[in-house]
Parts: sequence; structure tokens; C-alpha cells
Amino acid sequence: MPDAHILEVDQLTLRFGGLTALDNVSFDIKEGEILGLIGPNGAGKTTCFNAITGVYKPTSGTISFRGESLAGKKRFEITQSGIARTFQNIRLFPTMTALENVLVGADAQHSTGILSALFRLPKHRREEEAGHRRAMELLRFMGLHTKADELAANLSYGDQRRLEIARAMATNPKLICLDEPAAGFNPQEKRVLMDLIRKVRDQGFTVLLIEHDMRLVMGVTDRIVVLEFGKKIAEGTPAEIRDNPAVIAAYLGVEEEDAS
Amino acid sequence: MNFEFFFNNLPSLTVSGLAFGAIYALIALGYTMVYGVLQLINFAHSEVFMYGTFAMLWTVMALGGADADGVELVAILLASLVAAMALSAIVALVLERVAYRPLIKRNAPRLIALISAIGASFVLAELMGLRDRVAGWLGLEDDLSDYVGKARINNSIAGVVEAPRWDIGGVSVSSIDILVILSAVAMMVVVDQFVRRSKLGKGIRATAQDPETASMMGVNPTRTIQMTFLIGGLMAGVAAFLYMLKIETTKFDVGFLLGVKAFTAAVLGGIGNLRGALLGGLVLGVAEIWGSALLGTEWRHVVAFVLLVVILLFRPTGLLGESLGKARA
Amino acid sequence: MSKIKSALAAMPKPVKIALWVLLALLAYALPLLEPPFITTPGVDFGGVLFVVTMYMLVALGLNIVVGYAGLLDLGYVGFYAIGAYTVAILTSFHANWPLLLALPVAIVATTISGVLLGAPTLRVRGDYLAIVTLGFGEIIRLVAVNTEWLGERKGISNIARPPSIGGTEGVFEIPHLNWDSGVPLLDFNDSTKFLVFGVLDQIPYYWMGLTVVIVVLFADYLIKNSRVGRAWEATREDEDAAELMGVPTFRFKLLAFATGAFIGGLAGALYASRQNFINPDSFLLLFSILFLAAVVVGGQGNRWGVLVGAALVAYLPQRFREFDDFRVLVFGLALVVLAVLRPEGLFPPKRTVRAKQLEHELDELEEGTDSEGEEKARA
Amino acid sequence: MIRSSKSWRAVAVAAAAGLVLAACGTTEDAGDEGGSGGGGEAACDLKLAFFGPETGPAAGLGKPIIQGAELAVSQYNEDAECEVELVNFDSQGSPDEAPALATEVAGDESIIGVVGPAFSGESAAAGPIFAEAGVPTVSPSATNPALSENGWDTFHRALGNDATQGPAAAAYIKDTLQAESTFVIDDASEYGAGLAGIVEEDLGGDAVAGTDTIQVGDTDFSATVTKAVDSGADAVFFGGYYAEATILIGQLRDGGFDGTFVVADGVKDPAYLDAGDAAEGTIITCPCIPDTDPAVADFAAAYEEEFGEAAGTYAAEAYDAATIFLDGIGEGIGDREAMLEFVNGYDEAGITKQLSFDESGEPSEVKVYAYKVEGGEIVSDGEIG
Repeated sequence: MPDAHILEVDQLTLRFGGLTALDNVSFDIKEGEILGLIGPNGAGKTTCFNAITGVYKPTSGTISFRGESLAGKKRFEITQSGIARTFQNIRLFPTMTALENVLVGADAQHSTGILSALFRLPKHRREEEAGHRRAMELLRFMGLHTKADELAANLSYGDQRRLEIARAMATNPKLICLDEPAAGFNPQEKRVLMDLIRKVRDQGFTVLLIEHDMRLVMGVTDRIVVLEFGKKIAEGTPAEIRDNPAVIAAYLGVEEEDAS
Repeated sequence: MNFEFFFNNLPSLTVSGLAFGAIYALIALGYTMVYGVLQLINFAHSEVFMYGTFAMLWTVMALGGADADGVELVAILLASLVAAMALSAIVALVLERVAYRPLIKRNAPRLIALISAIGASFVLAELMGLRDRVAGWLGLEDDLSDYVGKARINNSIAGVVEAPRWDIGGVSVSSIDILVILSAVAMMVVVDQFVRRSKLGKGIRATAQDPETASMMGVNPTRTIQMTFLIGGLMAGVAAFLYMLKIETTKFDVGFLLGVKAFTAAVLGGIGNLRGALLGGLVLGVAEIWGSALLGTEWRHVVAFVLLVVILLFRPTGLLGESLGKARA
Repeated sequence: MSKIKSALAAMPKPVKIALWVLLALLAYALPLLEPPFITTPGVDFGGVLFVVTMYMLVALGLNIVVGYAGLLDLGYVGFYAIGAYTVAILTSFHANWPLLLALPVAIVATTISGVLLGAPTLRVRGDYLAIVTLGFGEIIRLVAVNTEWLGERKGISNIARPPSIGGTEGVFEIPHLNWDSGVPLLDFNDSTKFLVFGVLDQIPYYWMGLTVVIVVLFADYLIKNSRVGRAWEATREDEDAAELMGVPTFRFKLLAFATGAFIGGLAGALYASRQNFINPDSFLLLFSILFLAAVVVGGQGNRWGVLVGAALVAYLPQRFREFDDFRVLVFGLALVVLAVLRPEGLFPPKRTVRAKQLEHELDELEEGTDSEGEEKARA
Repeated sequence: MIRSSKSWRAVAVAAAAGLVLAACGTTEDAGDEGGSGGGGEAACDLKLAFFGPETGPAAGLGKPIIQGAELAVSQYNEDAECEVELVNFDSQGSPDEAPALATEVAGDESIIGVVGPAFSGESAAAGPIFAEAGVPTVSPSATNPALSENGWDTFHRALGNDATQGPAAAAYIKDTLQAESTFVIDDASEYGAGLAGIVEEDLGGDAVAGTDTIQVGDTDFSATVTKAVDSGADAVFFGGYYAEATILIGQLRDGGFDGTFVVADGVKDPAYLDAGDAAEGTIITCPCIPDTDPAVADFAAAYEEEFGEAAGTYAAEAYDAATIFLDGIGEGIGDREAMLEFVNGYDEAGITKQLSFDESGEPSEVKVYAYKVEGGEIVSDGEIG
């Protein structure tokens, strides 16, 4: 595995009015790893995600992806350049089928416009075919292929979560950011998800994972970054984090209470 | 462009603009409140206003306003104000009950509610425009001929109120314009304070912010929505009364253009925002008159819409831009 | 209803195609058949049908903006007006072009105006867009009213008609049917010359309109079932999520606006050509509202639904002219009743139907398990 | 639709698809949609059409026109062997509706004359169709001068166009009122803008203190009023209809204007008197004979009796227009061609003017009269010379 940094977050600061959501946070992600981003509620994890995917503009600091700064890039451009994400509260396109949801993701790498669609030019057919093939592949990977024609709104909660991951993967990203993908899962489902995330990585994706459930995070990640009140308080392997007193004080205690 | 004329007459032009703008503002209040609570463009609100103008007209006719003066005339006018507020409020409530509530209950798409509103607006306007026929069915056309006869043309109370012009600091202004501006601002303040301070008003704001939470906290959503329509209707009645004092003439389709402008004013100020409605109305009224003076009255409506587009480009949520719910107490 | 649908779906492809062709032929023959009850007493049936096709065209265009992309446009008549005025100016008022040359210019001009309007205003969200577009429609009309170069209120006459094929006698004559005696009779006194765009016979205009509708319908199908259609739908459902899935939402909204403008301009241009005369009264705000009603009544997002909606909005007031004064009242009443009884429109997109059905089934299932659970608990 | 002389009848058997037709036999009767029999018979079963707004925003203007025509027809029918039917084709005053309606009129051979179209816009849209079908039309109210320049031989109007009335109004302002400066307002309608444009031109640059344009349907004219008052004009001319005039004069007076308000026939309606005291002294020019003439007085009385209200704008012109056709029918005319010839050669005294047309269909002799609002009534003020 090459040790190249795929994403570098450098002294990222984000302020809303008087509130500092992220304070001078720096970390980086190596190609091919699974990095966990953890911290108590309100620590700034999702904010950090939003900054990376272009939803928020950093107050100061830089984020660079594969050596290129993301500053000034539009959200869809960031996605097209290779960062995809899921959402903490599921945001599928409810009136579209599962297949179509994934196709929208696949379309990120396509350029069919109104003319090639109208005249069914070769480009349209080529992209449509490739998109369908990739989408069905991903649905099968997620175990959703039998539900390809179901409306997203009608899928079960777990299927919707998986569909979101499939949709994100369809954009053909280098880095895939999962925002609490296990929220609302039972332990059995979580274990399946853990395997799934590993498989995603094995397919060549780099994964950034926000997660509450410590067991899941410890079990699946290569490295972990811990945030508290918008500041990075620790970084290291799961084993290191487990033994880090600051983390235990700030976070783990709370989490265990939560988990009970 | 006639700058010399414009600057020479700036004060009186501005007063005229403020007066008509104040009427816009009062109507805009109905749009903005309903929008704040339901996110619905209450397209039929213009007809609520129109019924108010007729209530005012009929009351003045019935009580013999044309021959009255002094205290008697004031009493008649007050009665007509009450009648206008009452009829507008009733129409607004009926509208809510018939055209909106069934849709809100079923959580219908917002666009279909707009279509229902448009349909209701046609029905209300046409009922007024066909009142001679309706009276005919009821066999009342002879008894009511004074009231229903001119169903499709202007109905006027011209000459009932002889308003003096005042000379304020060398500027000649119409006393009615001053009355209109002051009453409109006063009414807006009353409503603003009501929504901010009273229990019902707080319910309205809570519902505007988060209907589910509000209903969990014991705010009855149906009642709140009714209140919103009621206040909007009452204010449309006040607007109708002031409009009739100023213009003296109404017609079954008078609501349409005024409604469009009032809605524009609401958006201009920031829809869902009470103070925005006032500001939007006044700004729109003044801009129209100034634009008319500079470019010619034929460009009046163009000026209004261009102003709207320009303001929205720079302030995409209107001048004040807050929602009803977020209005700071 | 659903049985018929599934039976239709099960038919072999050639049969389906034959059915479609038959349906189209029937549509073309409608003004010749003059079927009783459907034909319009008191007003020329062919003329009404032409207007119906224009409403259909406009509804298809507006459906892209409102139904597919979810942008509330209350000033769509502005595009209609730009198309009509461009043709009027180029073929009569300031130049003497033939219609077929002016038509593409009109469409291009309208599309450009769609982009020019959309580029700044599409950043404005939701209902703000509604009032901005409403303002745009009114500005277009008022500018026409007050500008001498655009004919002011007097309007523009002598707009070019489409070129007739086969001279003034046409290619051949087609007799109409006459139902006076209760049975359909061929009436050779009353015939239509094929493809003569004259003054007195409105039917060739209807055929032209219908043909354009069919072409646009087909184009609409092709675009909807592509990356473009998916991007529109995703944007409508969740703009932020779409953007984060790599959809350039602004660009696609603009595209929807421009496509809608394109079709609106086309309709306006054809309309002006048949009308031979336009003035600003043809482009009142009321028409924008009627167009929107056509789309929503039929079921926004469903191209067949909006066609039916357009047909109803354009046809019913003409069919029931005997209601006279009460036409608008009845129309308004119909809108309210329809909204209350069928909030999804007459023909909601299949998806919505399917979603509702499934929702319903799920509800039933849940209720079932609930009651079972209760029984168990009691036991 | 084309109607040829050969008559064929065929029974059409609709097959399952409804498209297969089999033909047999001929018929003696040419079928008509209305089923009321064909043209070319005796002068019975004849119809006149009214073409104009019966509903919609312009219905207020349409009503007196319809009633004027109705009055003429019902008076004719009282002692006629064959009753004439007046069919209303409700255009809502919109050019959109005009072509399909005009085509329907053209297709019904029993309609041999049209009172209308009421407005210039719908006239422009319907004119080519009437011309092609040879349906003679007499408009009681469309005043756009360009309408008679289209070469439609079927077009006539029973009132002077803007170009005849405008100069008279200007002359009145100059000579009778001796106004030094006039402020000219119009309502951007064809009628109002056309008229105001001519008045402005005829008055000449120095005599025009300023101009402004309002919109039909507006109700607040404060900017216009401020301009008019500020200009110091001693007369205001308004080209437009009574609806706006009523409100405008009220606001002008409130705004301190004390000169003379001059308007034209679009304001000669009892509803204008709603303006009350403010309307007093208003000068109305109209190309219509005052009711000091016994025929006009009879009409006014009959109208009031029939409809319970005073005759409104253009009611008398509509009465005249219908009368021309009814006279033709009375002489036994039963088809459009003969009717058109009859109308072209008509020369009788009507209640608004001597009714005869020049080649383009304009009334050949138009006298413009001045009326004045006095004591809450519109009274004659003599011919404008």
C-alpha cells in the first residue's frame, strides 16, 4: 500500500458568527486506509465533513485532495473530482427507484447533455450502458439487486443506508466519507456493515468514517482522529486511542453511558 | 426623465407613495402570515380584500352616508370599517375551511394548494361579479338593485367624504393620505405586538418555526392556522376600508392587481416577516410613484417588478429576510 | 383500471405500436369526425382543437420546469409572448420573412431569454422564484403595451401563416362527418383541403399543432429517460443531496428553464402564425396561471397527465359556452373540488401512484402486525 | 371549411376503429351544424351575430352594446313575419378567442350580418376571416383607424374613428375652451392612446403642457395627478373609458386641479356620473346625435324601459348597426352577398348619425358633438364645428 496522502486537512478553522465549530484542525488520510473520525456530539465531526465536501467554506486553513486545494471548488466539482459522501440523516431521492438513485451517482462521471440524450447519440448509449452496468454491480454488492426497481422511499431503513453507500460509490470516488452509517442498526447489522466497509476498502476506496459506536470504529479503522469541541485531541491507531487518557476522559466515558 | 418636476414635487409624491404603499402593506400582512405558518401562497387573499371594499361600500350606502356629515358621517364610517373587517375575516375563515384545510389535513403537495387557492380566487371574484344573477335566483334583484345592479362595473361612493388638503410645511398633502399612512402603521404595530406578546401570537410563531414541536407543546395547529387567517382577514378589511376612503371606487376584480402587488411587497420585505411586509409595502408604494414621476406612469408596474428582481438578486430573502418564527421578540 | 394497464403492458410490441398509431390517427381525424357531445357548439371545433394543442405544448414545456425540475414558474406566458412577438416582428411588423425562417429565430430568441432570466434568478429559492417569474411575465407584457416598436396595445397584424402545400387547392380534400340525423353521414359540402393554411379552415392548423405536440412528446420522453431527466428529478427531490452527488444543479435548473422557454417560444410562434394578429392582451398573467393549472391539474411530472390537464383547461370553457357568465365561476369551482378530491392531480406520475400503493400496503401490514401483537399481549 | 354546391349524402358505418366509412346516396339538403336549415331560402330563419365581450373583464363595456343590438332586434321582431335571431358570440373582448368564433360565424350561413367586433384587437384578429367568408360586419365601437385600411370589403363601423374625433376634441379645447395649455392623459388602450395621440398632435407642441399614460385597471393616479397639477394646465384631456375616467377626475379634483376635464365617447356612460360633484363641468365629445332629436329620445326611453337603466356607452351605435342589417332583412335580403351590397349602399338617418359608409367602410359623414356634465346629467352642448 503506497503511503501517499490522499487528503490533507491543514489548520482548518470554521466559525459561525461567534461560534467556533472547528479550531485549527489538521489531519490527513492515506490512500487505501480507513480513517475514523470520532468525538462526542457537537465535537464538529459532521462540520468537518461538510467542509471537506464543500458545503461550508472554511474560515481559514486549507483542504487539499490529491495535492490540489479544494478552495473555491463547487460541491459537485468536489464530488466529480473524487470525494463522495453519505448523510447522517438519510437523504435519498425518495421518488426515484433504487437503481435510479445509484444512476444519479454514476452520472457524476458522465457528460451526456440534452442533445445527446435527445438524439440518442452514441455517447448517451455508451454512458447509459456503462452506468447501468456499474449501478447493478453496486446494488448486487450491497445485496439490493432484487430491489432495483423499488422506490427508495419504500426501502427498509437498513436498505436505505446501504443504498446511500452504493450511490456514493457510484460516483467513482477515491475517497468515500460515511457519516454514521451504522446509526440505528442492531449489533448483528453492525457486524455485517463492518464487513461491508472493509470490502469497500478492499475494492480500492479510501474511507473516512464518522461513527459513534466504539466497537465498530475500533474494529474496522486503521487510524482514528478524535475531535472535541472543534479541536483535535488525539490521533493514532485504535490501540493507541483506546489507551489515550485524554480521549478516555473526554469521550469514552460518555460513550459508554450512551451505549448502555 | 423629468428631474426638475421630480425634485420639485418630491415630498408630495412620497406621501402619495407611502399612502398606497401602506395599503399594500396591510394586504401583504395576510400573505406573509399565511406563508409563514403554512408556506402557502394564499392566492385568494386578494378576494378577501375585495369583499372588504364591498362591505364598506354597502354599509355606507345602506346607512345613507351620501347625505350624512359631521358626527353622523364618522359613525357611519366606523360602522363601515367594522363591516369591512367582519366580512373580510369571514371570507378568510371560509376560505381556510373550504379550500385549504382539507388539503392541509391530507398533507397535499404545496402546489396543489396553490391551485386550490387560485380556484377559490376565481370563485370568490366571480360570485361578486355575478351578484346580480345570484340575487335574481333568490328573487331579490329588485329589492337589492342598488347593491347588485352594477355587478361588473365600478361601484363608487365618490363625494361621501370631502377630505381637505393640508398644507404641511409648504407641501400640500391629502388628509386622507395621512390618515391612511398613520392607521396602517398603527395597525401593523398592533399586530406585530400581538404576535410577539400574546399567547396566541406565540402559538403562531411556534407553529411557523416547527409545526410538529409546536403541536407537541400543546399548540393546536388548526386553531393557530385559523387565527392566522383571521388576522390576515381583519387587516385586509382595514386595508379595504382605507382603500375605499382613498379611491372611493371598487369592482369585482379590483383585488387581482392589488393582490399581486401586495404579494410582491411581502416578498420584497422578506416573506413570513411582519415588519418586512410593512417595509416592503412602503418601499414598493414609494418606488412606484417615484418611477411614475420619472419615467411616466405607464412604467409604474414595470418599475415595481424590476425593483423586486433587483432586490432579490442582492438580498435573496428580501429586505428583512427573517421568517415569522424567527422574528426576535 | 390497473387491470387494463397490465393487460396493455402484456401485449406484444407490434400490437402496442399499432394501438398507438390508431390513437394518433383518431386524434388527427377528430375535427373531421365532429363527434356529437365532444364537438363544441357555438365555436369552431377545429379552432378550439388548435388552441388545445397549443395549451398541450405549453403544458409540456412548463411541466419540464415545474414538474421535472420543481421550479415554480408563474410567468411562463412571458416566453410564449417572446416567441409570438419575434415571429410577428420578423414576418410582418419590421421585416417580411417567411414563417419557416422566423420560427427558428423566435425559438432561439426565447431560449436565450430563458437563460438570461434564469441565470440570475434561479439562485433565488422556491416561492421567491414564483414571484420573480411572475414579475418577468408582467414586464414582458407591459413593455409590449408601452413600446411603439412592438405595436403597443394596437398589436401587430398580418403575421405570416405557414406555407400551404399544394397551392390553394391543397393536396386533396377530406370530407367531414355530419351527425344531424343521428347517424354519421359524410358531408361533401363541408370538407377540408389537406394542408392548406387558409383563413377559414382551422383544421390544418390543428394538424400542425398536433404534429408538433407529438414530436415534443417524443423528445420529452427521450430527455426524461436520460442523465438529464434523472438530474432534474434528483434536483427537485433534494437539491443539496443532488449537488453532493455530483449533479451541477444550477446548470440543470438553467437547462430546464431554457428547455421550457424553448417549447414556450415554439408554441407562441405557432400561435401568432395561426392568429395572424397579436396584441399584449394575449399574454396576460391570467394565462400563466391557466398554464400552471393545466400542469398541476393533470398531475405534474406525468407527461400524459399534463396533456389531459391542458386539454381540459383549454377545452372545457369552450365546450360549455352555454354556461356563459358562469364559465369562470364553474372553472374556479372545478379547480377547488379537484384539488380537494385529487391532491396529486388527475394523473399523478406512476411513481407516486406506486409509492402511495406501497405505503398503503405497508400501513395495512403494520396495522395487521399491531393487532396481532395486541392479541398476543392479551393472550 | 369549404362548402360546395354538390350535395352528397353518405351513411358512415363506424367500424371498430371508427375510421372505416362507407358511402351511399345523395341528399337534397345541405346539413348544418345548427340543424336550423341552410341559407338561400326565404328571409326566414335568419340570424344576426353580436361579436364581442359578454363575459370577462370587458363585460361591462359589452353589456350596453349587446342590449342596444337586442333592442333593435326585438323592436323589429314585434311586427315581422319572420323573426330574426340575435346570436351572441362571446369573445370576452380577447383577440385569442376571436378566430375560432369568427370561423364558427363564417360556417353558419344563416348569419348574414355581424354587429361587432366590439374592440379593435378582436376586429384585427377576426377581420380576415369575415372578409374571406363575405360576412358583412358593422362595428359599433372599434375605433382604430388602421382597421379600415386592411382592404376587408366586409368591414364597416357605425362610429367615427379616432382620426375624426381627435381633431374635433382638439378644436373644442382650442376654440371653445380657449385653453392655453392642456395636459393629455391616455390609458394605453388602442382607443385611448390613439385618440390622445391625435389630440396631442392637433393641439401642437406649446399647447400641450405634458402627457402621461395610465393603465386600464389602475386605480391610483397620484403621480399623474401631481404631474397634471404641477404643469399648470387649464385643461386635461383624457383618452380612455369611463371606468378610469371616473376615478381619475375624482383624484384630479382632490389633487387641486380646477381646470376643464375633456374626454371622449368612451366616457359617455351614466356610470361616469358616479364621480359626483367632481364630474361636474366635464366636456365629453362624441360623434353621436344628442337626444334633443326625437328619434334619439325615443331610443333612450325605449332602452330604459326595456333594461331598466340608461343607455350606456355605444348602446346607440349598436342599435344603429343592428338596424342597418334589419332594414336589409326587411327588404327581403337573405344572403351575405346581397347584404354586403345593401350595407355598402345604405344611406339612412340613424340615431347617432346619418348612416352611410365610404369605400373603406368608414362612416362617410361624422359630426362630433360636445356634451357637458351639468347638474348630475350629461347634456348636449352643441355640435363642434
